[in-house]
Amino acid sequence: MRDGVPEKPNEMATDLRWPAEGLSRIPDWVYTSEAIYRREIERIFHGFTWNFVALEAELPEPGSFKRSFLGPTPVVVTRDREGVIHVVENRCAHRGAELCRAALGKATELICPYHQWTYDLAGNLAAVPFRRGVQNQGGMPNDFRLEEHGLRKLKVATRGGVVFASFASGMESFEDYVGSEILRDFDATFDGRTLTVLGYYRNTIPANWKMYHENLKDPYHATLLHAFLVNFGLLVAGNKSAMVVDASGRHGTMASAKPPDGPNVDSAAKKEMRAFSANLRLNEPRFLDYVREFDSPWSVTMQTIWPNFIVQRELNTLGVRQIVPRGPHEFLMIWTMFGYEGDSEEMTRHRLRQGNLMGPAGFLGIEDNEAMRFVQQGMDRSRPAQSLVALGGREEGTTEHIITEAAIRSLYRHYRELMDL
Amino acid sequence: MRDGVPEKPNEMATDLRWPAEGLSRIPDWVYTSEAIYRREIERIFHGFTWNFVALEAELPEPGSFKRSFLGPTPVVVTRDREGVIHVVENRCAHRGAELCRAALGKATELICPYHQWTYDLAGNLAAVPFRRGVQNQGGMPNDFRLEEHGLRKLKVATRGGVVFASFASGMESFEDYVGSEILRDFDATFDGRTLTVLGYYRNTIPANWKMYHENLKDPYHATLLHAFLVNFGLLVAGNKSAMVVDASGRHGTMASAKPPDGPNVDSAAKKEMRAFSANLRLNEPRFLDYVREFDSPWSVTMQTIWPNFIVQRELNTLGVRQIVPRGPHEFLMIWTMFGYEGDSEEMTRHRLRQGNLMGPAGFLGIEDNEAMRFVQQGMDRSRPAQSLVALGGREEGTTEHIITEAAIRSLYRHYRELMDL
Amino acid sequence: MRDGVPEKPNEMATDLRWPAEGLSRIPDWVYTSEAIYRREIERIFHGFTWNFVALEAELPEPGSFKRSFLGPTPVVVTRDREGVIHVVENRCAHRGAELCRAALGKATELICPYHQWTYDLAGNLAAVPFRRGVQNQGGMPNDFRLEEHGLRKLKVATRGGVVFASFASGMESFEDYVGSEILRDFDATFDGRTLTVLGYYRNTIPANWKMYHENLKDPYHATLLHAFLVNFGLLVAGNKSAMVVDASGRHGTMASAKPPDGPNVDSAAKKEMRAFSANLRLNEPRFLDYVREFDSPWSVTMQTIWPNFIVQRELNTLGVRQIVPRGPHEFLMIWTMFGYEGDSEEMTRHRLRQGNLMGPAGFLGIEDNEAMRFVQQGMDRSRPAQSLVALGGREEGTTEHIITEAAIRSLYRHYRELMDL
Amino acid sequence: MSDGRASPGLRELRLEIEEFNSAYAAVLDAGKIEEWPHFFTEDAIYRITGRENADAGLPVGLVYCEGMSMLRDRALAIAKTTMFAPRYLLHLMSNVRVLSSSTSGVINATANYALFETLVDEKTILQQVGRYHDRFVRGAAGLLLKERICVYDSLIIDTALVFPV
Amino acid sequence: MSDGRASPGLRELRLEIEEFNSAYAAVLDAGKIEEWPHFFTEDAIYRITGRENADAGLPVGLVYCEGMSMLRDRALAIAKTTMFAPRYLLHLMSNVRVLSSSTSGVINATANYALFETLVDEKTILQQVGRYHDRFVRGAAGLLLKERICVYDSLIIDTALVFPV
Amino acid sequence: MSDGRASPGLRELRLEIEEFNSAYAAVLDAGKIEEWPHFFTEDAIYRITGRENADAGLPVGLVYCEGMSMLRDRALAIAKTTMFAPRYLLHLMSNVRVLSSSTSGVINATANYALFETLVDEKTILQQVGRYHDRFVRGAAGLLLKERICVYDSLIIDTALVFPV
Ligand code: FES
Ligand code: FES
Ligand code: FES
Ligand SMILES: [Fe+3]
Ligand SMILES: [Fe+3]
Ligand SMILES: [Fe+3]
Repeated sequence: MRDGVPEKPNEMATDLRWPAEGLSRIPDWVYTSEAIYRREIERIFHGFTWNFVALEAELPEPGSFKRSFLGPTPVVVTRDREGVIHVVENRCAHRGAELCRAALGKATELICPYHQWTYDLAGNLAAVPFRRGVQNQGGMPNDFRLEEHGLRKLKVATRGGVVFASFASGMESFEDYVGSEILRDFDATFDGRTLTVLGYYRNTIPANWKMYHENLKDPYHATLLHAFLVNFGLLVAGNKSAMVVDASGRHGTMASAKPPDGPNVDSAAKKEMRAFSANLRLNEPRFLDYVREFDSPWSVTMQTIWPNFIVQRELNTLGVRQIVPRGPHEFLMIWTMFGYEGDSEEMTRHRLRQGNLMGPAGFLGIEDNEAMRFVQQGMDRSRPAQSLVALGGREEGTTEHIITEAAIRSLYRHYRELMDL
Repeated sequence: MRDGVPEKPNEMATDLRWPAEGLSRIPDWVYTSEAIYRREIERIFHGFTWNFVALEAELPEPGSFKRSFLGPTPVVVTRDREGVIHVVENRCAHRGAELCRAALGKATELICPYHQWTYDLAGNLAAVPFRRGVQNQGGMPNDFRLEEHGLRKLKVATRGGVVFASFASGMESFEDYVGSEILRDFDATFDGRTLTVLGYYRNTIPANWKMYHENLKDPYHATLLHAFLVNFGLLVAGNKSAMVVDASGRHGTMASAKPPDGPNVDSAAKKEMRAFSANLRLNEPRFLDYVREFDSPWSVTMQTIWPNFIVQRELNTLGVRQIVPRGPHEFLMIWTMFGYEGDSEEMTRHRLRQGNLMGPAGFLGIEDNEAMRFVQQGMDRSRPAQSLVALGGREEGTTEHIITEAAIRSLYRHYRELMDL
Repeated sequence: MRDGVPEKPNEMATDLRWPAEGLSRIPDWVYTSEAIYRREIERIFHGFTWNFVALEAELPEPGSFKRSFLGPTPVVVTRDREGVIHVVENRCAHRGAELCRAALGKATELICPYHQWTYDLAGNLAAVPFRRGVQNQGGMPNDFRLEEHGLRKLKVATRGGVVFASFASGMESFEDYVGSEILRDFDATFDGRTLTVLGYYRNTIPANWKMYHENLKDPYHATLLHAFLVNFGLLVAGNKSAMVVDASGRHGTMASAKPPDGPNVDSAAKKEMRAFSANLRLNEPRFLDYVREFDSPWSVTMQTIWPNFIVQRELNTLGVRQIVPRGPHEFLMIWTMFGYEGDSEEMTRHRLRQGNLMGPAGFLGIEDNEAMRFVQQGMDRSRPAQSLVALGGREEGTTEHIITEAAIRSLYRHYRELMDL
Repeated sequence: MSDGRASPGLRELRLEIEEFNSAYAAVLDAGKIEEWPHFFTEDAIYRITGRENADAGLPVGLVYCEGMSMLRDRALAIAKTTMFAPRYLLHLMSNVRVLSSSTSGVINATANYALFETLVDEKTILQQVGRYHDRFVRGAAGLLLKERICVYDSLIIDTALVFPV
Repeated sequence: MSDGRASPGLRELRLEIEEFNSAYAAVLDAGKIEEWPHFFTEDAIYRITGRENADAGLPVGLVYCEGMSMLRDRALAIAKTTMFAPRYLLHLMSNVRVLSSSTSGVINATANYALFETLVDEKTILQQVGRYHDRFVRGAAGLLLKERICVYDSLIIDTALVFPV
Repeated sequence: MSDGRASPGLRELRLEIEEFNSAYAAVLDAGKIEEWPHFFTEDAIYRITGRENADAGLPVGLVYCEGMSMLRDRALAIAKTTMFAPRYLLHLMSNVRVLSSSTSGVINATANYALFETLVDEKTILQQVGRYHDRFVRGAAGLLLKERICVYDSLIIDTALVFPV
């Protein structure tokens, strides 16, 4: 982080009671309290959730492995000799070393550097050097069982080439977890074509991790914050769009259809949008073209799959994003941009050109990251207060219009239950 | 801060009981405890105090605004169309964004970048985009009242071109707050001439914010720490000087008169002051000249106006300093150096040349900042203890001599009452 | 530290109860808890322990002084006019400034920069400027006694040119504190020859300070982590070696004898050591030569003297290491490398060349520091757990073989008693 | 020489590139982003990518421009439409190396850079360190970039990288 | 060229200024502050100020010296009277640009710098990054500074800036 | 000149040393440690030590190599036997100064450097800043280091200094 976060006055005093107004208010302390953060790790990231950890394309062959995170917790994703994918905690069973240090790689086994305890790719302890000692001295006791000291194994689910993991046992299937509505748009992006990784972005955001979900459940901001979208006709209040929310309220799909015939901003809307300025023109508008390739009415879908996963289908530029929380005041974003096997070189370059929209240097990405930083600073440095979530009144769930905060209210209904708040 | 402050042993153990010796001792924990710091923010900075936020000269015209702080809390100071000055909290009423990002500027309204909620220069919410929704969908509920969702407004007081603010309602006047004695020297500096800003310095000091007050209520250090003053005859124990304290004990004026006929160090004093070395000579002594321009017997007055304001009148170099606390272990100092409208170019340059004495690179400023760092490190890293404030015995309040800590005792009498310690 | 340490989930929840398995397990929280750390400072570093602070060679003459630390607490080590060594806390009795700023130096007295209170080299307050005030005004009260306001003095013990200090009164002698077995190897290194300082290394390790002790009580790692030792025949499982533990369990000596006739790795051992690769050859093997100069059967002894001291006698390269804890997650290591008065220039260069093995850029030092970082990250970022200390079964105390964690168990038996855990 | 030390023949080019880079830095540090495209050829490639991508041959770019019109659009968007907090930027560039100068007139060169960012009321941070991988050609007015790939070591961007590097 | 790339004619000057700056850095990094005035003319102006002041045309200086005697007094005060903790300083300077060289013999130039400060028992910090705005003239022994304005981006000084930059 | 500004006669050498240092940095930043000894003479001395040691005349080195075989052994050990986490390194070098060039052909020079280190999933840190104190001689293929003493200000190493500087 930049400078140390100033102490939030009164925080300790706060009794963590939700405001009487209910879901139309969110108290600052959900974004600033260490106690709340720790409860989130236990009940959400380490609880009954499916968390994104990898794309199968990142594990192309037997022996491929990837360092990843589940919440803030380091894990390793592996593909074993039989091609089966495993997710294990990145912590040696001996003295606890975070043993896997490389971001990606190939190996026949996982070896801890400190004393070279060796695990197979499923996380089973395979060998302990000098287990029987030397010259009949030392070594592990006779009652020591390798099988009792493997790496901690997580549950794994995959769909469409995407790998999820959970610390919880008895998890429902990924499909039941996200529900059919979310699944439809998920499947439109992960439609069976093999994915090819185009590269990575990584960035921290000095804000609470939940704000990233809120930002993508807040269609209202898109038409106001993102002057680029407005001026170049990608999204205008009044265009066909929807904010889909699953039954549980935790997942979402922000969807919109690019108006076929360019910008079409009615004058009423114009005067609401300071961002709009009629005389801006791109030199290379074609980089915004939408090449139809998906079985979907939407040209853009941004999916938030609780708690750590985002699927970006922005026209033809595609990526998944992983949220790695680092305390209440900061999180890490890991972006994996991808295309499909069989993309022509021109199509790949089209995706890359369109990539200028997104990411920590993207025309839209810059603005969202900056806005979240501003909000966290407001929470951290102002006198304790609450934020207002009243757009669209008390409505919750899926909406077909964008001047609403219904999806944020749905998320917090779920959150409060989970967190006993 | 530089390296993380090591944990203070036993701190948690401390039961925050003041030493039996009373005001002749100050326990370490007033400088190191997070709990004490939070109480200070609530009871002092957010309590019944007038806090410096700006000079009117920084807001020259209608529409001028300045980012500022009240304690650690960001505020915006504005001048509206009618020229009235307002101070509002820098936090959007919608989702809480710290909306004003520029240090200084001009605007006709305050617009939050996230969703462009728009406030007038008095902080009233003027517009919410798509408040009525689009095509009769969404928007704010009918019972939403703009007037209930403005920026939080603070009380404002101005005198002599200096702007103060308070979160407390029912504040006494600034004049009553500081008292007539302090006001006299305040008015000598802010004597009705229009101020012209000459520039800014900013620096952090890795020390508790209260040390800055103590340093300026401690005339004893000046003649010992500041060899420059001693060697070049600006201040010598025995010169005419005073340490003025207001009735409440919280404000102060450290005053001294430059001996007309250069250094005049009696031999008794000399041997007490290791700093003194007879053979140092400046090449350009004129930069220390004092051009009489103030209705005051003093050539130097340093005023500490509780809790966040210092007025520096050091010969002809003038500045105000704002204390922005950042936790118990660090604070930010913001210096605004100024002159007066109508100063000749030579007079301005004289003020600038004399500026070499003060600020984070000033001959005196370096020494005070270093000394405060040393003291905080002592508090943070030594075994828990207390400091000794026994110079001048039990005397408190105003003194005409400088070998005393009376003003520090007066401050802590006030502080202990306020803080229930 | 690098990035802020992510919050350890559940830590606050932890009830600090030791695992039922006893000494064969160590819970994460001894390495991560702030509360445990504070208790360590009070009971261990500030308690009944002898702590390394200096070598006499660093204080060659009357007036020599050295800035040092006892645990995290800054102290000053001085040699007075009579040549007597004193250790005082580095905190002025007046306002608490950390007064001594230079790492090493010469002085006739200790002067605090803030108000120039002056202490003799034994820490007695010698002078307070203007103690009697000026012109009969101010100054210290009449009942002020210099002798009541000196620097806090510590107990001092020296042996073989090594200086130790303690905050505790009524300490047993250093000899009784370490015991005869540890003393034997200590005396083999500090054998009466005068030490000559060859230079310093300093480094932080982002790990809990106790891991440094564990690393040097863990002979098992040496033959597995340190491929250099193995490949170039300095240490191989099966060589003559011992892990000596004193009666209290807190001190240790890891000792080994370099096989006279180079590497001699039995094929059984080879297959256990992945590090071993038969075909590596040094261009300059002579830098590993062992020149016999010590009255000891061992060519290498690494001594851990609780709580902050390590003596390195690695062949002919010699050094002492001081541990300075900085919270649970980081400590500072200060290395003082030395030789003996009368060393030939060639012998000095031999020591310096062999120095490539140790220190933060040493072939072995790099590996230990990295390994400790990995372990702390495991503790900090994984789900709460415990580490396994089962090598050698339940055996404790001195062992003649290296495939054991007996010495670590001995240390934690002592630690749990001391800490009431 | 095998370790790629420049022959004296390339020294003049190296000095010219240093001057080019200093002018380039001055334009960016002054926030004159709309002048930034002037340093490139019509068909220029500009890309900023992490060392992990460069090492793995992955084509993605934080910023990915093909040709002058995309460079201009990037400048336009940042200058006219993008919301971000005010900031100061400062570049330090050093260790320019000319790797080759072909008869075709294409000059391959690299340079190391550090980018420092300062936000209002915050301390200066090191936003990134990296290396330019450049291909220059000579235009009427001097050198122009036919390709600049900015490969940064600092894989974790702090919040946002607003301006080109 | 409009973007101010130096003409080859100015290259020699640029190289000479680099050598000047390296000598200047060496003197400051060695703490030889009493030699520091040697780099200036008798009537030299030396000022250190934040970019916020420079941009707003505000004249204040953290350090503000008019002429050799004030430079000497600054050196004297720091060397002989000022109390501060011991520290190491190290400058990195780069991107020297010669903006103009007038017939009157005044050379306008800039350079970027980073100043690193290390206190006893503490980690090295970036004390500031900034840019020199210089006016050189040629003296008997080579270049001399007629004016050096140090404009720093790092508006927030950490504790104190003890030595000139 | 007393303040040690280089005479123009030494300029060519300075430029040559800059190219040498850039090639040296490129090899280390690419992790090609086994090529690193190529920059030295057979009898070269290489040492990395803190400024506290250098100032006090203490001979110790974090790395201490006498002659090519010890340079090769250092490279071998780091490349083949030492365990450490993967990392990126990047050097910025500047302010090269040629102090003297003797008839015997030994060139004394210095340069300032900053070394930035980036670990997987962590922010870039400043591992150290320091100064090279060099003695060059001219070999068949150009300059070679007869001695390089790396004196660092950043006395507190963060964890480990794995590669030479
Ligand atoms: S910590 Fe992993 S093998 Fe010992
Ligand atoms: S947060 Fe300010 S408008 Fe929404
Ligand atoms: S604090 Fe040491 S003399 Fe006052
Ligand atoms: Fe957005
Ligand atoms: Fe002072
Ligand atoms: Fe080891």
